[in-house]
Amino acid sequence: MNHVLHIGLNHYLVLAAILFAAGLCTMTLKRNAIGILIGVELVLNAANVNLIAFSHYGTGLIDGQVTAIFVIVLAAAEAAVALAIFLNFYNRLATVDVDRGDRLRG
Amino acid sequence: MLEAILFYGFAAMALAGAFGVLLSRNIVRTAVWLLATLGAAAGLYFLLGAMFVGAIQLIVYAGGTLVLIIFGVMLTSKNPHMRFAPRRAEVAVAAVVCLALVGLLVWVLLHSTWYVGPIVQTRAQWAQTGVNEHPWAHDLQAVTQFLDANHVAIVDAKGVPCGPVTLAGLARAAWYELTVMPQGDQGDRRQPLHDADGKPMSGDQLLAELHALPPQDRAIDDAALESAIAALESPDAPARTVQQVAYACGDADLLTDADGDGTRNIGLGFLGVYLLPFEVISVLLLAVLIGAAYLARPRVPASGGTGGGR
Amino acid sequence: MVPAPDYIPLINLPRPIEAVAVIAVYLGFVSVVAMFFIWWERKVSAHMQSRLGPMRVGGWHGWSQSLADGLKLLSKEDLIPDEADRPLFRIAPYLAFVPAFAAFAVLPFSAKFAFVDVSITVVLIFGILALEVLGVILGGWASNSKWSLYGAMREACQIVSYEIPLGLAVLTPVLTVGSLSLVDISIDQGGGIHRWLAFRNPFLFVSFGVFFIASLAANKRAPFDLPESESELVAGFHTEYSGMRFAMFFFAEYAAMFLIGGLAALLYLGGWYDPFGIVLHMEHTPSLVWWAALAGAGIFVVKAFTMVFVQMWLRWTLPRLRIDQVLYMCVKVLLPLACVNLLGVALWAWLFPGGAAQLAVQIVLTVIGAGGAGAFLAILVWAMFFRGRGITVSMLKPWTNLLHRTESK
Amino acid sequence: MLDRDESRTTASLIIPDPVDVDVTRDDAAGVDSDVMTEEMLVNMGPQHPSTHGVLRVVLRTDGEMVLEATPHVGYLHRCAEKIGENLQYFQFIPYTDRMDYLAGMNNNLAFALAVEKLAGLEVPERAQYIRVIFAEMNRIASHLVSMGTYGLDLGAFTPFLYAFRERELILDLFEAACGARLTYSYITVGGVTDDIPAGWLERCVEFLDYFEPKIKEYNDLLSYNHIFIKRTANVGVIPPDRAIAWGLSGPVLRGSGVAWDLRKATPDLVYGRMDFEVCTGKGRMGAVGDCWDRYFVRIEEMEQSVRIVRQCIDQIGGAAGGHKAKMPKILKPPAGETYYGIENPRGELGFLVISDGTAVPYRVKARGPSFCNLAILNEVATDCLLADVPAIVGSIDVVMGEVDR
Repeated sequence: MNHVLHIGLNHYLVLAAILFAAGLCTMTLKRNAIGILIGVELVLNAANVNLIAFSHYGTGLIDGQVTAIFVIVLAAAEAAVALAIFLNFYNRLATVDVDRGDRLRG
Repeated sequence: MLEAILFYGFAAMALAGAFGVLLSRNIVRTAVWLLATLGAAAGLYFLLGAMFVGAIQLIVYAGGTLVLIIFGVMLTSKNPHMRFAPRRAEVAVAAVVCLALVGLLVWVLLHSTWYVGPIVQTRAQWAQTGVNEHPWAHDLQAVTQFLDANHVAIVDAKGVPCGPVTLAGLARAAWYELTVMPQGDQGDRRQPLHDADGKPMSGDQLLAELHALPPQDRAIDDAALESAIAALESPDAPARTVQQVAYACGDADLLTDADGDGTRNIGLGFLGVYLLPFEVISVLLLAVLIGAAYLARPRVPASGGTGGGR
Repeated sequence: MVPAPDYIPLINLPRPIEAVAVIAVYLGFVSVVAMFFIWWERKVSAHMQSRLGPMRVGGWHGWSQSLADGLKLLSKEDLIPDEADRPLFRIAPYLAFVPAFAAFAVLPFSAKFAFVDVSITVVLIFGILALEVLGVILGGWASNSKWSLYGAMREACQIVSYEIPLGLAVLTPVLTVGSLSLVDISIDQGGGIHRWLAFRNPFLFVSFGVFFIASLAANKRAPFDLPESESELVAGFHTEYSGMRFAMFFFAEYAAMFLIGGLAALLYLGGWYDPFGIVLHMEHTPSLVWWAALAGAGIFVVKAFTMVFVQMWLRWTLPRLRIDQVLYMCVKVLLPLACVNLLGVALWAWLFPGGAAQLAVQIVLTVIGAGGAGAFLAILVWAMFFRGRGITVSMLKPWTNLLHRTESK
Repeated sequence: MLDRDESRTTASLIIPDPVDVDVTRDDAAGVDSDVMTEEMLVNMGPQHPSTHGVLRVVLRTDGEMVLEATPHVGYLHRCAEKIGENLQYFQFIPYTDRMDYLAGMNNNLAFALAVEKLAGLEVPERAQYIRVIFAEMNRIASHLVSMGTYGLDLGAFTPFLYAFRERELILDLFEAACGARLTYSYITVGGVTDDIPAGWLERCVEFLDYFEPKIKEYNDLLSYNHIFIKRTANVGVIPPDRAIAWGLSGPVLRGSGVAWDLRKATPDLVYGRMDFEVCTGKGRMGAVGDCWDRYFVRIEEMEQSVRIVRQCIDQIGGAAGGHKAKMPKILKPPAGETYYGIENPRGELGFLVISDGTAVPYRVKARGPSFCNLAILNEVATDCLLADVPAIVGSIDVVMGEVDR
């Protein structure tokens, strides 16, 4: 019972593991390019939860928080680039179904 | 208790969002489910004391990235109800693999021993003495207030100030027998607080001194100080508090600031320890900016019309 | 820097009861403020347009018009378009409504009426407000109406762009004071009008303008009300909304108006301090601490209301911009200006850490600012007492005689 | 809505062959610009706040860009011309009110003049002065509405109320003269229905004294507003040759810099004795013939109308005759046909009236300015932004009652 009510590092790690798996599953199952992007965001969030949790329970230093901020910022950048690519993809193929994008020649 | 409630609440929200993302067929709804996960993650960050990261998560992730994603959805979905249903076999394989992954991860997690405590490389014996079990007080606030009111600062063995007096600083002072110094202007910080014998005073001594002071000279009353010290020395302080104090006692002097959530230190970290990664990421962001603009640029200049002088 | 007055808990009640009390007070205040603003905007616009506005409901100047409208909207049928994405359509108003109200929790009214005690209220308030945009976008998208979709796209476009200059503008007071806490920033401005951040140095002066314009755009207030521009998009993102869901979008906007006015007051216009340093003096006099808190809250509310009035004033004066002009304004005007301000404020702090030059600049800017405010008040009084009334009454009265046809000559 | 249904059922089933798709998209990308968003057909109207009635403009849009704007008319069709073939001449007067309901006096005047020309009636001088006064006052009222609603189209609410405040006073004057505030039927075949009441002219002067400074107020509030200029200058430019080619008239034509005004070109009534200027667009804020020019021509015309009315009031004292010509009980113009056009606030409003010698016209045909001006919409509102469409439609200033008749 104590393990349930007394929140520790493991709680966060398990949560992050499930989030990670859900994100990975999303990435594999969605054929919509933007769906895949959303899956990636889920995975990144799982990583961030881990980072903050370790920062809190582990070293007690700010490394985790700093890394999490880097991740958040890079996720935004990644989304911007990914969307630009998807728009091009869409312009060319008239769909966001990634299975149609197997021919990479212009 | 409250922590548990909040944690489970946020965790449930995050998981609901994650499974919503996974199972939803409609891409805009997928994005909304992602919003639930992002919000819950921000809540978890707040719960873990990372206020700044939580706020950044809300601004950049929920307010920026997600809007961008939804914007992309609107631009590219010929019809918003478009469905790309995966095949059953694919679903089965993905489910099996992911469930196995979750099982593996959880098993590994639960069978690992994580080092929970501060990094104290120079004082390895501290870890060996079992700091995790040490009954630190959970309420040193009163003492801290008192020290603040009396302009007392704490320096480490090298005489470097640890910043404003905090729970962490005091705990460190008491534990490490650091020297306590009066806090003044920048110049005279390194004057140790002396005891009657003329020797620099340790943290424990300080607490004793505080206790001995007549009540009218203190900002806090006897009872509060009493309870604080009692709590500090109580053998059955809850383990959670130990962890929190241990967290607060981390090696870096930068760890906590007066507000206790490390925002200031994140800033100092960006321009200190993490300057190089920070700059690298800045350059990367610039590259991303240019790249995204390049990718989304007009292929052919739009044909000029009679209307719209822009 | 002026030392901060000690923080004393508001009331000595058990924590949960205090929390409930505070929440009740806050929710009450926010709802009343939003409803008051709806009524007030109608009166303000009416008087600017030589009309009277609501006059009937509730007696004096139709004071309960908003209440009656709220009741009416509550009892209206909650229509959902046939092809709409029903769950999203239903949830969207709440997504817009809840953040606008939640952000109030971190808004300090005075040193003692600051209930959420975190050090990063500035970031937090923008974090919460950033969620509001999603409600609008989803509402517009889920309506399955082309006009709504246009509104949603414009909102997404506009908000994502304007958050950048807004954030950069907010950084200048943060940089000057050295804190992310609205309480700290405000406390730094106590002691007289020359301490107000807008008058500290030229960059902050300009930054105030950038902040105000960007915040107008972020709250989709005129002249940036493109997401709901009624002459182009019918009603934009809330075209298909009716009844209470529509009212929620409405409430969210008016609550956010107060938030923006309050932020402008806290960040640039001296927070809850009066221009003469009286409140600061009271705060440091132990017997008057509570009076200082009350007076400070009153002054803060007055300042916020003034800023809200300016928002209304602009709305009823200016035409609407076009989407390309809105983005031009953001990227090519406000963004460079905000960057220059940020750099300028940093340089200023480095070059003039204090002293005569700083004081001289403060005095000059204070004179300009106070002169502007004085002119504003003068115009207001003039318009209220000499202008609007004279036209309609004196011109119309003798005309009634003409209604009786007289013999032709 | 159709496209959505269609795609919902087909999207998951029919996936176009990549080869075909490649080709088509390449072609499309060659023609078009950056982000290939979906083209949408958007119905602006017939129930849209800024299409001034029941105009329906079908927009083909690509994002915010309007690729094509097709006006669809007919939602307010009331068979006015057909009705004209079944009524006696003066009985048709009230129907003209309801065409351009913002300029009822001018419509009455146009039909009355056409019938008078057909019947060879001579109108007394005093009646002619009264007609000019009322026509010009109605021009002011109409331009006020145009200006006010144009502000509304661009998101400025207050000028609208100011314009209506002043218009209200004009309507009071009209009401005092004829008892009606919108559909006057005041100017009729042979003159006006009744003489102006005593003291009316003084009231009119009082109004003009009050109104003239207000024009400056409108300019301060709206015309020279920076945002307003940004929204209207260089938008919806109609070059003079295109304006003439499309047969535009009125402020829309003059906004393009063509100094054509029927009051000057064919001075009927007492316009020949009046000293006034034909206002034209000069491209002060952008290209000649942009929305701002068209808008500002109306503002300037209000000033000129004030001048004309003042002159009329000065001269009316010396005018001979009563308010109406001697008329037969039943007017039976000789067989024949005539066309008479006057300068309506919106342009040339003409009536073609054919008589077969009976009391009822054989044919009544109206040439409405709004209808003709609206025709250029598609050409002007192409390749502009969505927000420019209300600006352009508003600057053309159509009244749907007259477009659809």
